[in-house]
Amino acid sequence: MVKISDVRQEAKRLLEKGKVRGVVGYVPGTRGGWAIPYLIQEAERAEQLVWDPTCVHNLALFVVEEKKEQAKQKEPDKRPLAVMVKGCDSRAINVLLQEKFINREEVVLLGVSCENSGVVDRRKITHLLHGQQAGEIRFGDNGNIVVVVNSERRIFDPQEVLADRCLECQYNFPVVFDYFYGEKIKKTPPAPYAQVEKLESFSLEKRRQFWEEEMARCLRCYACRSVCPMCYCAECVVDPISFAVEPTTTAEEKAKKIKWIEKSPLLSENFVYHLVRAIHLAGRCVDCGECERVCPEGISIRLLNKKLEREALRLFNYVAGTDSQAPSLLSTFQETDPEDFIW
Amino acid sequence: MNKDHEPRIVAFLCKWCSSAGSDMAGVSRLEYPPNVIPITVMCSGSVSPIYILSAFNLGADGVLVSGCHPGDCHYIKGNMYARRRMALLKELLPYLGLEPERFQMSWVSAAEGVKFTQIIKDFVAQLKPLGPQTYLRRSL
Amino acid sequence: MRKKIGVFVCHCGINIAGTVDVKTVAKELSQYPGIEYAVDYVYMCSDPGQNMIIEKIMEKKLDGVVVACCSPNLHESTFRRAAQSAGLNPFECEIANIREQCSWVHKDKEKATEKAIKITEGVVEKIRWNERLQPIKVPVTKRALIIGGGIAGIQTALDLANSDIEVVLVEKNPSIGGHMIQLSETFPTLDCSQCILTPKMVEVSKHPKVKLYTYSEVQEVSGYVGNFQAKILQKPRYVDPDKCTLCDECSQVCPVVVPNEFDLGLTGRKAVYIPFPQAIPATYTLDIEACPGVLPIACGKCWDVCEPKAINFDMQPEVIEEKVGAVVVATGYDLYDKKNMAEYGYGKYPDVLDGLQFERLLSASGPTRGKILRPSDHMEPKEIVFIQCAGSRDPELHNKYCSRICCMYTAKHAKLYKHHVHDGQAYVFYIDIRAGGKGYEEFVNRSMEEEGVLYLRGKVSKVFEENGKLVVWGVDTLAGQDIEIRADMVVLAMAIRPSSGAEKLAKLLKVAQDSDGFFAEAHPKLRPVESLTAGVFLAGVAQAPKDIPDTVSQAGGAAIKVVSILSQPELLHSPLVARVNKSLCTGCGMCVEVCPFSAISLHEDKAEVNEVLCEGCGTCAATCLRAAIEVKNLTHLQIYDMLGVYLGGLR
Amino acid sequence: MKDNPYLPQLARIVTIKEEVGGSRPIKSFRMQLLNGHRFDFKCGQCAMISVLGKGESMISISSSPLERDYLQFSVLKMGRVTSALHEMEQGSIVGLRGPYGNGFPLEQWTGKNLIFIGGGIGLAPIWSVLQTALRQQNDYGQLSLFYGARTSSDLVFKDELRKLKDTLPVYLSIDVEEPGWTEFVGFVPQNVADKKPSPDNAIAITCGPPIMIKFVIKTIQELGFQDNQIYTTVENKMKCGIGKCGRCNIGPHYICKDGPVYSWAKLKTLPQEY
Amino acid sequence: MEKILKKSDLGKWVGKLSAFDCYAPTKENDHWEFNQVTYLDSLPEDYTQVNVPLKKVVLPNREVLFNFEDNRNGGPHIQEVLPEEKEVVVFGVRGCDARGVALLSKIFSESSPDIYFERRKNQLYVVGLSCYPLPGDNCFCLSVGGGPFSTQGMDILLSDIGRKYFVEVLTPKGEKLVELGWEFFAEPNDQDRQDRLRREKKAQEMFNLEIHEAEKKAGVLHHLFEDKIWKTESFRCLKCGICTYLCPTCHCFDIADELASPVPLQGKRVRVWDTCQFPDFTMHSSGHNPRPDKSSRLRQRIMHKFLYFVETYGEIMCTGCGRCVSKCPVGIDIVNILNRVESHEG
Ligand SMILES: Cc1cc2nc3c(=O)[nH]c(=O)nc-3n(C[C@H](O)[C@H](O)[C@H](O)COP(=O)(O)OP(=O)(O)OC[C@H]3O[C@@H](n4cnc5c(N)ncnc54)[C@H](O)[C@@H]3O)c2cc1C
Ligand SMILES: Cc1cc2nc3c(=O)[nH]c(=O)nc-3n(C[C@H](O)[C@H](O)[C@H](O)COP(=O)(O)OP(=O)(O)OC[C@H]3O[C@@H](n4cnc5c(N)ncnc54)[C@H](O)[C@@H]3O)c2cc1C
Ligand code: SF4
Ligand code: SF4
Ligand code: SF4
Ligand code: SF4
Ligand code: SF4
Ligand code: SF4
Repeated sequence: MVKISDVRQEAKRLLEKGKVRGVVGYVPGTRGGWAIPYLIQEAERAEQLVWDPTCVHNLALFVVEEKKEQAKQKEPDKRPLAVMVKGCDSRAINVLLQEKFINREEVVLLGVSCENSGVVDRRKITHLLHGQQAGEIRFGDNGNIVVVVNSERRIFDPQEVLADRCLECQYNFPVVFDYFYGEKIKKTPPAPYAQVEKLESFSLEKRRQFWEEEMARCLRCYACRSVCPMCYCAECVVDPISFAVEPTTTAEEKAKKIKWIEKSPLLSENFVYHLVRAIHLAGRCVDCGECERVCPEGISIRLLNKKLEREALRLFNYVAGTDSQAPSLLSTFQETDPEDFIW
Repeated sequence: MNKDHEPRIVAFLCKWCSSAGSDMAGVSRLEYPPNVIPITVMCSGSVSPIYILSAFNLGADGVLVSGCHPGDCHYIKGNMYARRRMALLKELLPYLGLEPERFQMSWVSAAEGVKFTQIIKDFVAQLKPLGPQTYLRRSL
Repeated sequence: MRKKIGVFVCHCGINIAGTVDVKTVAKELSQYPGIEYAVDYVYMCSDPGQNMIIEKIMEKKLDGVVVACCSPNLHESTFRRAAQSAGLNPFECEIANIREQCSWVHKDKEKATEKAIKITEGVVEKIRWNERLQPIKVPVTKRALIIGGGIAGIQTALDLANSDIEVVLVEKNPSIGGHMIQLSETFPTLDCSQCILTPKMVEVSKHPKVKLYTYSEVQEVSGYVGNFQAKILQKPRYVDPDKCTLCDECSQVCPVVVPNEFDLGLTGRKAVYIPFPQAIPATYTLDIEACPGVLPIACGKCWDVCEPKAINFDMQPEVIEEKVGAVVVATGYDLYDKKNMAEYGYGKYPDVLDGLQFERLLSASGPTRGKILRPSDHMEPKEIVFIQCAGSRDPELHNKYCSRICCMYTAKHAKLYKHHVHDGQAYVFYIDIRAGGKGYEEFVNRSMEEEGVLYLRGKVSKVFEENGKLVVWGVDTLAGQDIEIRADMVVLAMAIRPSSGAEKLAKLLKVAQDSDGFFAEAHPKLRPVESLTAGVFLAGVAQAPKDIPDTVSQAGGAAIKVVSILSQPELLHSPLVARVNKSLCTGCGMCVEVCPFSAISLHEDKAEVNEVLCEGCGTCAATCLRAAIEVKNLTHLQIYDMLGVYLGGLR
Repeated sequence: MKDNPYLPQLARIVTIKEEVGGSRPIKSFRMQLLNGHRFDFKCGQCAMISVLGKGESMISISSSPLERDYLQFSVLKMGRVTSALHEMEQGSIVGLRGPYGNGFPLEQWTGKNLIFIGGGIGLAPIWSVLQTALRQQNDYGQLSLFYGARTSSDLVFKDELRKLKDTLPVYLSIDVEEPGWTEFVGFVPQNVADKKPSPDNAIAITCGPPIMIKFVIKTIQELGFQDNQIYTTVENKMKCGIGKCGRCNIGPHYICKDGPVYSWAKLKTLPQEY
Repeated sequence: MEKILKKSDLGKWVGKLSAFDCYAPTKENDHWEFNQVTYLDSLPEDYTQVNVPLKKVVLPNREVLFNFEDNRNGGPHIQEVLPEEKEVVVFGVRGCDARGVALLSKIFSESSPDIYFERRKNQLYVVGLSCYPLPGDNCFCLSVGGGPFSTQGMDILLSDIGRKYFVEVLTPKGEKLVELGWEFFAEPNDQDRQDRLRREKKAQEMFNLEIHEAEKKAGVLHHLFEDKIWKTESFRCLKCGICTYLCPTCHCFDIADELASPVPLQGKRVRVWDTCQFPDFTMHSSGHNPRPDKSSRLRQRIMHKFLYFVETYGEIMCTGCGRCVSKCPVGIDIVNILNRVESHEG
């Protein structure tokens, strides 16, 4: 079991010694027992850190955000940032390292194990509790999840409450870290691509129908993109506006910015947006599931990324975020890559 | 479905092999349907997936990407990267319900005028029964 | 201001006009936004046609010209020249191919016309964004670096030096000469290898245009075609070549004996030695690895006896920097490590030799003064077995490729054996005989027919010693029977491997290797002596196994390629190269990884293109997730706008 | 049917004048509505110019409302719309809607000395006031103009400025020394500090890059100008022009309708978000 | 006017409204949305609120303003496109969403009326459903001038009082609807009135979230422009559009030209939702951005709702629906923030 007191102590020590400029971790949120991401900068606050199955957020995102923030500063604080990372967060960190967005020295990774379990899906819990508020949610034994409702302890089987991504996860403890808390019990999900395969088994017509229904709902609030640690580009290719304006950027350059898709949430544009995003995440998405979690319309974005994750594995034997030194999926090739689809 | 639909095809042809191969088809006075408009690029490796998605978005019924045979790439290995990228796209598009026939990749060398002709014929033939592509097409 | 574009539609006689209604094309285009002028004409490429373009450019002050005609491969340069003569940047002229890709392949006139209009409109959209580019000029250092002093390197050096180009020749061994100097007589003519090579070695060493660095290695190469900087590490020899008189006193007194590399361990040499008598440079070398120490106290006998005081224990490794415009890799080969062939008893039995060792036995200057004697007991072998393809053509266990020269030299070996041992019996195990070369087939046939060498088609499964004989077990697949030969000597035609260190060199030169480790040529057919990196060329076995005649031809080819670069006052490089939009680039390095020409590097977390190395393939552009890099004049926007016209404009 | 505030009227570009070349070009466009109607506006107001297919941009009207023949806009090439505008030719058709904004309270300024202080393209909104005041010179006291740009070629309305010198004091400046330049070298606020215009019965009207405005205000305050003697215009990103799209606000104010003209007395009470 | 409608008669009444497009909350996957229905036998009893609020009916995510084209001979041409003339009845609207539309009217119908909004609003009939017994976990309408039985912005309010609805007909539009099915409506008796009142009272007691003295926040916020709370709270903000896209009162939009064809030019000018939470929202072409960071954008959201709007219209621009609290992926909580700024006063 992760002893949160150990994490707190280390966080406190790092802050006291001034070794890090902050600790990104989870603290209790305002509404019920749901954790929120937080940047701790005062040592005393380290006591607030928590680690429980409501720590759903991929904190690698804040490494990205903080990096950009520091870049804007006149006198950037060069000290590293400490971050709590679970399995998927750490893989995201690996991709960031692989893509040289960050250097290893810029982060101190406080690795926490998902304890042979994972994080919960809020929708599932809400559903199971029939509208009652969960007071507290903890890791139980054998991967079970303990939910305290009105001071009554209820124990749930992981299958019932864990986020889908955790049920399909094979990296339930960090792959890169400086400190490690908890146990390394490797999970082997019985069917990591069950949902993808189910969709594949549908007829073309049915798949089309499925996706049309999904995509039609997209509001283009861009929460999926905003939450993704891999979507760190200064300016997304599908943005119609020039974000990355520098003093040297000419009017011509701004005028030439291509509108690959229109801003309107039309079905076709939503499709192209999500397709571009899926392709851009091929070999980079670490299946933290955040995009799907945050979508206010409950669109199955993960199913898209998961498909390409599976193809990367099946066709190219590539798994994202496991090796920060290897070339990226699409910046390398093998002589033996499949080509039976080519005429 | 409109079986008489004349599919609109965009073909990204690499300059050194496939575009030259299509020239060869011309020089040999081979005939193929006029449904295809070629865009000559330097290398199949320069064809970004977003070109293909965009072509569908702008109303293409089919998209062809054609490059040099493995080992013949003028730029050594551009076609190898293309092969990887396109393999993923080829998987992804039908997964979303776009007919797999709508996107095709081929290897055509500068000498293969006949092959190029055949590919276009086959491509058009396989697109015709599908009718117009409206799935990703922008309709304002 | 918006560009004023002119469109010139060619009839090409009836070649285009027969299928495409060129008048309609010109008319439609004349109404297309931004078109200043559009016209059709019977032969645009003719003088009057070109003159018309020139006149109209000047008259209408056009800043873009689209010629709708045949394939750009045919007349792009013609029309660009014409445009240029009218004061237009050549990149403001583009071709719309409405012949090969339209009129010649379609019959339906209406549809062909429609397609021709689209094609032309697309090119109009493209040219709107074309930039006026100037060729990139690259200054050239008129010197060449040749790495490897075998016959390949020597020949290239001589060809270049004789073309008045300065050459820096780097050889890692104490002497140049490579493997050829180890050979006895060479097929197919059986002339003495040393006799033909030594004069060349001398010539190269004396040539005023050649700077020779032996006992040296290339440590670092930076820059690009026309402008490489090489760092060469010269190892200390501890003997001053200028003072050394080759008196051999030092070697006489040296107490240390180590195996002699030149004789492949068949003899020994001292710690201070000369690799072979005709070595170039003609000097002794002190092998510091073998010498008990540079400290005179440790031994110092050689120093004591050296009259001209050529021995100098204080010599230090030296790094020399050379600027060159081109590089030739001629690093040759090593034999496949015989330890890999345990089944043939190599290493265990002294009388199992490899081909080069046998060459040394055959050589008049070799350890046995040209007599064929068994290393174990100095007896003349009466039964000798040659095994071809040892380690070649065996994709499962060894190398998948054919080493190409073994058939020939085995035939030579068997023949020479017979010349030496008239009553001996030679057997050759082979898979098949590959003797493609002028006079080669005849050479092998002679050895079979005239010399009575027994060729057995099949593989040898095992070689072992029994009662002082080497028992060879094999199969004769033609006769379909197992064979056992009790031989006195076994010679293995070991596979040819890229020389050790090839990988390191490839990395440092940023040139590719093929899957077998040989240096990869740019194109297997059309660019066999060029590497994938501009300005780096290949000669000899470094590129692939080959014999001396092929090596020498390739060396000559490499030399002329170098000359063709270095003879220019400056290199002109196409300006259609990649450009980075720094505000979008995140420095992920994916473009760096994919660029086939290593033209991109990261500086301060941003990609930077070396325009001289970039060939404009655009692989980077498709790889970059952020559209932060693209090739000039074929940008994403140009493609997008072309797509827009092809697909959007519903008429 | 009610007016549709989003529907532009079509207008023809009647003349185009290149004011500034180089990498930050400025052109002045004179336009007439196609339907022959007049476009009634006040000095300091702006209009949304549409280049169909590219979008809209809010541009100050730089001609005087008294000018009945045309509307003038002076536009710096900045991005998508303004680049497209710069590509247009005489006779091209654009869309116009507006006018938007509050405009300068000229009616309150009768009898006062008006000091115009502009920088770069910031002269455009002021120009309308200046032209109007010139035409009704009897209504006002002394007029004077301070104007500066980075280099002499970045100055707009060069010809007009030359003529203007005969009528009123014109103090030009450029940021760095240039051969042949005989007037002030330095930033606009420095020029103002150098010439020391009197605050007595005066109104200072300033527009230019935000940083310039900041220092101009500081400078003239030091010269004794009161907050309500200082007027400026602010520029925030705009889309609708009618206070609905939500982006141009400074606190509760929507610049497109409550601005863009502010007295410093008012502006300083608002959040500093512009 | 007060009426009684038996639940079993609802469907019959709706059947009479065939001239209208009828919308009602329907369940999609996990959440509720207003969707067009062809019949409506009952209103769901197990829903708190729809995901995308009623504003989407008056201010759709995409509104075509006009078509334009530039064909070769005729020159540019503009063709106004107004919303389809179609009257819409939305059933089951909660008080917060109805109030949302009412607040939007202040912006869109007052100075320079927005013809698109106006037309859609005029064609909209709001049949509300009071919130009993289920205020959501994050509801706080009571704090901001609304309530579970709020009628603002509604034409009719239905309140569940067991087997029948207590019907409050609030506007002539409401009367028109009732008129069309007058036979199904009865007069309420005292018991009905009491039932309704009792339930309203009970519903009010069930709220567990409130903003203390929300009306006084404007005064507090006035001094908090430079407060550090914006920075600490916005650290985790994703700068996505959820809080505002789903807010019944947020109305920001972008205007863009969309091309059907580049040559000949053909396209539409549209307006689409936009939000102050997007970094490009206020970014000038030059790259200068008056609200350059997440903290200034979070501040804008809170300030707009609880200060600026109050200054202009005297009302809070929040209806307490709680969507921004429950939908925020990182738990940014407007109630918590506002309750905390209280303590900053001293
Ligand atoms: C047993 C045997 C018999 C043969 N008989 C014949 C024959 O009869 N007729 C015939 O035509 N061919 C024959 N060949 C083939 C012949 O040896 C080759 O064709 C020829 O030697 C190729 O020359 P080269 O210069 O490419 O390579 P090499 O001779 O291998 O020369 C390469 C040189 O480069 C040097 N070098 C390597 N790496 C570096 C480095 N990193 N830096 C600096 N220097 C380096 C080496 O020290 C060497 O001096 C025979 C080959 C074998 C094995
Ligand atoms: C009140 C007011 C008066 C102005 N007067 C002038 C003038 O007289 N001359 C002049 O050259 N410029 C003026 N501007 C600035 C001008 O509006 C912008 O430079 C222009 O909108 C840039 O648009 P773009 O499409 O070329 O750039 P893009 O980068 O393509 O801009 C995209 C969109 O963002 C908005 N936008 C971007 N920057 C600004 C900005 N600075 N202000 C407002 N909206 C912006 C516009 O809606 C524009 O369409 C004024 C701005 C305002 C607010
Ligand atoms: S989060 Fe959901 S609604 Fe928002 S843009 Fe992404 S997919 Fe669309
Ligand atoms: S795409 Fe979604 S699942 Fe993948 S890394 Fe991004 S947020 Fe996580
Ligand atoms: S791939 Fe793109 S973002 Fe990455 S380093 Fe290259 S140019 Fe920069
Ligand atoms: S265009 Fe090709 S050669 Fe040039 S930098 Fe890009 S990948 Fe390298
Ligand atoms: S601010 Fe939040 S609680 Fe208030 S109306 Fe908007 S979404 Fe609902
Ligand atoms: S809070 Fe933001 S998005 Fe909502 S109305 Fe205000 S400015 Fe617009």
